[in-house]
Amino acid sequence: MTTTRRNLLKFVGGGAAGALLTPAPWRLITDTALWSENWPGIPRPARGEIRARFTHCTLCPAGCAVRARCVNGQPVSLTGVKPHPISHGALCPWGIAGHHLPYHPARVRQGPVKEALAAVARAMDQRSAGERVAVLDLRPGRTVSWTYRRAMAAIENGLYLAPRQPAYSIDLAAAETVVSFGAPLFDGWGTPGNVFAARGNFRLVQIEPVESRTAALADMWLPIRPGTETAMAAALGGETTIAEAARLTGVGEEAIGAVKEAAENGPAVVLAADPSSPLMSLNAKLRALGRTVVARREAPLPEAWKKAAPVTEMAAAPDGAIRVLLIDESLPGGYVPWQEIEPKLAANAVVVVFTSTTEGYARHARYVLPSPVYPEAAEDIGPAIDTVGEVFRIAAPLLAPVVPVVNPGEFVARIAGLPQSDPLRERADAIHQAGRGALLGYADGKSTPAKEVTADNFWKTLNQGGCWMDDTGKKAAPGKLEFIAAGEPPHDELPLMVVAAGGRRGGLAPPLMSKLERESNLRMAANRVALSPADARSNGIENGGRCLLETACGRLSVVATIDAGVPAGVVEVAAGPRIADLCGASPRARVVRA
Amino acid sequence: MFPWNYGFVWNAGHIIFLGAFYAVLAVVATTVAWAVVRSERALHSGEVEAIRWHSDFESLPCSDQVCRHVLTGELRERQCRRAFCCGECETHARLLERNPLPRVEEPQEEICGMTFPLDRFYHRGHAWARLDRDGTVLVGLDELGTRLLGRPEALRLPRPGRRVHSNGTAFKVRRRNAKVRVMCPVDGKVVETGSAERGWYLRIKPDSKNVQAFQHLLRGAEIKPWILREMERLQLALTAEGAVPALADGGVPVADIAAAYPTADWDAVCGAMFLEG
Amino acid sequence: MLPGPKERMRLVDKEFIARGLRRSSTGRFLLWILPWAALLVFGLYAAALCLVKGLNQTNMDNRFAFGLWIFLDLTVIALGAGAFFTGFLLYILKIDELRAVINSAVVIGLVCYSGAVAVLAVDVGQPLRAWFTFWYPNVHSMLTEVTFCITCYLTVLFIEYLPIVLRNRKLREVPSFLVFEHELHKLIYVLAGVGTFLSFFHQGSLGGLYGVLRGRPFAFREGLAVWPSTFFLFILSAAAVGPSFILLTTWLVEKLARKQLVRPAVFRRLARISGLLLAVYVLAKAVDTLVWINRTSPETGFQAWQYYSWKPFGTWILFAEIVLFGLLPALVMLTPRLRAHTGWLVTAAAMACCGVALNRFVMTVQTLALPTLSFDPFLSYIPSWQEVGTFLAVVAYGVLVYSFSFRYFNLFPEERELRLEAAAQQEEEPALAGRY
Amino acid sequence: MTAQNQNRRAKRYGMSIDIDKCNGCGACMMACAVENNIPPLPEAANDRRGVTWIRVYKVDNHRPYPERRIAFVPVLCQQCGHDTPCVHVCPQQAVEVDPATGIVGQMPERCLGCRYCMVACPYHARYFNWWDPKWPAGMEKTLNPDVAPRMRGVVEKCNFCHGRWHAAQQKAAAAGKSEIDPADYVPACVEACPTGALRFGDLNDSSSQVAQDAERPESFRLLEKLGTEPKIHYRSQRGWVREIANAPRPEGKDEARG
Amino acid sequence: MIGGKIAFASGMLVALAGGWLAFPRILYQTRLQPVNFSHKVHAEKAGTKCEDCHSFRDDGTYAGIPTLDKCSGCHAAAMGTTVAEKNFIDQYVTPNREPQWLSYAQQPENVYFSHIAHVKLGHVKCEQCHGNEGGAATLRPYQRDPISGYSRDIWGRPVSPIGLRTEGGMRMDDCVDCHRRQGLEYSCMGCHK
Repeated sequence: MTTTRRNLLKFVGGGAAGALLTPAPWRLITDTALWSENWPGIPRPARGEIRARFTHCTLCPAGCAVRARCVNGQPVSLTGVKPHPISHGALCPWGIAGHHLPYHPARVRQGPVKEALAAVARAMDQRSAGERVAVLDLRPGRTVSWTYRRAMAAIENGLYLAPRQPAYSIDLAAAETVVSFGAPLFDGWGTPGNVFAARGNFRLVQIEPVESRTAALADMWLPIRPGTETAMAAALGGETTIAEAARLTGVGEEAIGAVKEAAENGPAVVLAADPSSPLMSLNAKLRALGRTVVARREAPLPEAWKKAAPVTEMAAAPDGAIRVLLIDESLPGGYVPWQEIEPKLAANAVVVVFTSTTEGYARHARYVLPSPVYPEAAEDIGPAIDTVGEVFRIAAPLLAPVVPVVNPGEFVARIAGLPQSDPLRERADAIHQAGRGALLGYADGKSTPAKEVTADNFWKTLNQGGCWMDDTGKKAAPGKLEFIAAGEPPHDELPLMVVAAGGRRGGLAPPLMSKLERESNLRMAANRVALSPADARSNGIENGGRCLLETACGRLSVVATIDAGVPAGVVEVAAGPRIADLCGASPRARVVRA
Repeated sequence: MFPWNYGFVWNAGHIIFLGAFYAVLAVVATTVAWAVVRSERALHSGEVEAIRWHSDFESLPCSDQVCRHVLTGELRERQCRRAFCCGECETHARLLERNPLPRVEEPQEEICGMTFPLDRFYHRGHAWARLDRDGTVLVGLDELGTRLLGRPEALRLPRPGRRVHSNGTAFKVRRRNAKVRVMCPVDGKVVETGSAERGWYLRIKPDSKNVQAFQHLLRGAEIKPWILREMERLQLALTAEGAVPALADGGVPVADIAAAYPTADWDAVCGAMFLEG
Repeated sequence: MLPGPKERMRLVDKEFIARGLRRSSTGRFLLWILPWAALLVFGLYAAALCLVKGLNQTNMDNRFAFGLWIFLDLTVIALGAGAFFTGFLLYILKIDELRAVINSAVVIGLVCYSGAVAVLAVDVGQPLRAWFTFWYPNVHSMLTEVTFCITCYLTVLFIEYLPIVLRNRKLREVPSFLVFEHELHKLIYVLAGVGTFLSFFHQGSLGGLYGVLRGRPFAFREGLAVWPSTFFLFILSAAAVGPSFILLTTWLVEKLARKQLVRPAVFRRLARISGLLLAVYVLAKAVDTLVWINRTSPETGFQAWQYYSWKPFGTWILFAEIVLFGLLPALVMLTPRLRAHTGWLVTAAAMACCGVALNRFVMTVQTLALPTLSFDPFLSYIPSWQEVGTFLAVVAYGVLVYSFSFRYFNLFPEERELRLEAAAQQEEEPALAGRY
Repeated sequence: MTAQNQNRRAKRYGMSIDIDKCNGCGACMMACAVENNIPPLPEAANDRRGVTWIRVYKVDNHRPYPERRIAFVPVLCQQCGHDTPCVHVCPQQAVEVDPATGIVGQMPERCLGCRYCMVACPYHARYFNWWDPKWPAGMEKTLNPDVAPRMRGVVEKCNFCHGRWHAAQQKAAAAGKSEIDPADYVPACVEACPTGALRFGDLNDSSSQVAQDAERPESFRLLEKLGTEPKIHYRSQRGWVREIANAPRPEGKDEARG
Repeated sequence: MIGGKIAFASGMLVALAGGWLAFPRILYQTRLQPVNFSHKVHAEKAGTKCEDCHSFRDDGTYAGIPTLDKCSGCHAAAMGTTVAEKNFIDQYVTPNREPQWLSYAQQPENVYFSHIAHVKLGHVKCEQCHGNEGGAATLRPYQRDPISGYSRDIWGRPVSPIGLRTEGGMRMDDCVDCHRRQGLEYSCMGCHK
């Protein structure tokens, strides 16, 4: 018994000793080590032919030209198009990771298309007289916007709603002094490349309470008392004395004096965070109209499109009249707070939203239909606020939609019974016929007069990366600038002034934004607010602590950040639909511990 | 680690570092290997018994390692360093010639009611050896030993023909929880086995009959002081092993001591008395 | 009649316990083992989590790249230094008294080192590649030195542990074991020598680990040749607390087992050695600190006082490390009158151990907590339960190994003799021998 | 240095960063993540567990509002040129300074994740993969084939977009040249910076823009006194910004963002 | 005693046999190529050179194994009479399905290997690394180490010489040997990505 057991042990021992003299154990050790190089969980990048393709970014009205590095046609990285006269090869963080958007885990992936169509049709013929069918276009000035307007014209009682679009554009290159009332000049205003290209020529005076990215790089930052911009403007416009302004705004007299002087002599421009703010009227006093503030020009249109519904602002729409509301949220744009929309809806209104995100109107609409996202959508981008000339550029799709999507334009055209057509192509042909301007191809970087290319090549180039531009026409002063007086009902019981941090857009943010928002705290995440140490202390809020942001319209659970750069009496929030819904109407709030 | 591995360069750093490393490995390996080789050799040259005795002896309390000449009072204090192999001990030889053992008239010693015949040699592990006329050696258990083990519950004797070694195991006895190896006084070959009844356990054909072979055993006048000391040790052991001391008056130990001390850890007691580690 | 399973277990258990050693009953022993076993299982689960799911289970991060584990590894290895140092004193310097604790010291060393290595295996992100360090060593890295020395020394410790195991009453009945043990024990001094050599180096390189960090001026030190001063300080401190820790553990075991295991003289001897070395260490450490404050640190553009202006790591930490847990115990252990009292000895030993632990804490944790860039924040770090659990596994493992060794192997050779002596005294005033 | 290496002049790639131009938009961080296949991290990640080879810090002059001024400082691996802290601590030669380019390279497949190099780095420019690299479903299609994704449990860091260096080498080879055209090798962050705050080039080539930037009086390097010879040269006209080059001043503790 | 020795020896013997003879065979899993393609035929009959099919793109990147359209250029209809060709046309050309070739030379993800640099700058012949693949009448089976996941051609010293060509080769060792011979030893990052 024991001998056999002992012998067994000896056998095993011998086996072990022998095994060590063979390659087996050593090979297995190295193999397992190598296995750790490609064990499950490490994706393999696809290999294949690498080619450059071109398109335009639709994530904001800037529409920067984009050069996409594609492997087997799949974009793997995006950069700007270096020698581009408008975007100058610059891209913003959102644009750089734009090609990730189609795969965003939070993307709207399917929707009740048939039901929506049926419901809309039903509502349309059931509606009583006076009830409206409306399209809300968050990004007016596109070709598809004209489709909407035509559709609304075709439908009786059709209504084309859009956030106000400035009738002017800003010629930064012509300005030597830029007086900005909190306009995020270096953080999402206009076309980044264009702004930085012009940066060398102008002096920037940034007037805003928080030291934003723009203020940090401004030649002069006037940390103004929140809510006293009008007083400052009055002083700069010579309506009140500088002393008065200094008293109200808390900015030193000599500073204001210096700004005033600079603004008066030398081509200057005044910018406001909200392009339709009355502050813009200061430009007239500074004789900027026609020099730095010029009439906005749109690319030519097909004659057939002239029969189009007028642009109505939400405020102007009749209350309780809208029976069918189709919202195009496919591209992030000027978000209209829901509490401005709600009163306009009829009792049993059908609200359909075309979107990719669940953050915006999807929270309110009855039908949420998935829309294509950049770079899936074939779109064109209207001129940005700092684009002086006429321009027409197409965001050619870089890949087929990865989820079944509904094209909002086609949907609207269909319910309006517009004839099947390709509006982009029609527009392109119209522009080509106009025979003005030049066509810039990105692949070769050559610019050729439009009239020298055939209509087909014109269209081809636009789709393969190119844009049509015409800045030959002389700069005209914009028509009468009309502004909405900032109706701010005083909520005195709410101590804090809400200031939106620049940069952040609506719509889906690329997953990689986590690098900037969570992994480095460089930018404010959507669920964060920034408070001054004083306010934080008085409300017993500690850094990174949960708290509630309360306004007249409701409350939202957020994470507090204590930032010595925020003045007392101000809460800095990351702009976004939720915040807009919360603070859109009344920019005063309170922050309390959760 | 090896010159053919990536990143290896013949520079001082590598040579010194890895040199030291391999040196250490070499030393450790050779040490172990050397130990293995030596133990193999020992195993085959049948030194196991000797080694066991030595390592047992080392682990004995110093009080049990005391020299035989301290027992007789010739020396005041001396600890044995030779594992009781007096044959090799020059001190022993010197002392013997200086004052040889006094003759004792009686044929036997009567100590604490135990008789120790003087016609024989006593191993300090309580085995005796008697040289017979036919040149064989009888090996038995002395009376103290007998009384310690009382009536053995098991007895394992080597088969005739087996070799036994002095200080090696002569035979094994189990009593209560005590497993005792009774040590053999002499080297030799077992020719016949006895039993408790016959008063002896082994008849051994010794390798040699000359004095050297019996040098390490106690005899004659040494017996009395030795046994007296053994009684003290016994007493100590009993106390230590948690028995109520009954021999404080130096009275006669009962025939079966084990039975007399049911509480005692008998294994430990016997271990002490039969010089096991 | 056949004994029941319980009874049989008791008998087997008894058979393995050395003759004449008093050990608690099988039941009591099991009772003692059980909680520790449970802790071990829990800890192993935590470690498994870290291995399978990755180190995201811990609370370490890019700024606190080393956490609880490295701190405790360094501490444990410093305390385990008793093994090599006692061996060195006994076999090389022939201080024979220490034979009474050498076995225990070896077991403690083995436990500490194997435990530390086990934790390190969990601590690396790619354990499967751990052997790269041997295959492609960067001989200039202190970590390479540590890895090589610790693995070698661990092997040595296993070999030194072997005789202790083979000396077990039951095992030595196998002739080959008996003989091998005997022969190996004859050569043990060679191993002791090698062990000493190795230990000197890895204790040192553990110090070097931080001393060489030019990028961390708080830890960076100048030194001799390739070795920063921390190299030598670590050796010294480890050698100093090693004996203290042996003293401490031995005392603890005596209390737990409620029996005397070594003579008081051994305690005092250990204390004297420990105190002496500790005194030297404190001196060296003080000098080193002064040089660092006045030269090394300023040369790298860092004013030393800055380090201590981040709460809670004020200058008190320096005081605690050098005076409270350094000088004080050293003095206690060097004063014969205090040394006479076991209470004082144990307290001093404990303080010395705390001192070395604090030193390792400062070296590892404070170094990482302090900012290096002017726009860095001062960081704190709380280990996750998985980290704590993993380390508790090592503690439990240590206790278990030691408990079994103590029960079945003769860790304190003098134990039996001491009992006999105690019995001898009872002869005078006969009383029932204390039974336990 | 081998024969081949001698006739191709050794480069010393470096970067110059104009802090006065940086508006902290984060385009460099995004471009870096896209280029180098760095995944977005799980919810559990915070600003101390993310992988951001180049990380833009928001620094300020520690003054109360409204005197407070901020600046944005992009910090990437400083590519130390003299006893590089991370190189000589790595136990198994997973970190090296490429003699041909001066770039400090990290070999993910050699790294065992001991993180000693991270402890050694004073710039916190090294990052550990605490999680398996995980992309939202489908997004792995957008990975860059020139860069191998790293596995969990290894350290990684900026290597000046080494994939692009390889590509440039290949392009040069296709043209039959062994020297790459400087225009072909520009790291993603530099290419992406919309303000032109980042410049990249060979510091050994005195005619290069970066070499000249490095010579400017307002130019400085982080923790220069450590003597590790970083190859990232910052510059700013603002005095308080240049202060960030020095060791931290405890009295300047403030509630930093996040 | 003796029994023990025998037991020990036999245990050792078993392990040795297993480790040296069985292990190298079971270590690799063998798969067959989808099509029994003959380089030889194409080289001789069609008189094609390697680079005719294994071509470079304009940007210098290496196209690797040609795609189906390259084949169907000639093989739209059967050119020969072989069964292999018929199968190929039926299974792939007609349904226009890309054959899933198994690439012997597929390097690990972390390797950046530039063919053109070796061919154009280094003047390395295809055979030098790929062996006489071009002259082979059939495609040898593709052997893969299931643990490491790498092709037998590109990783690991030969466990035993059986069935593995020793000259040239595409293992890292081969790369390094050649680079050392050329005095071209750069850093790790020179070849790894």
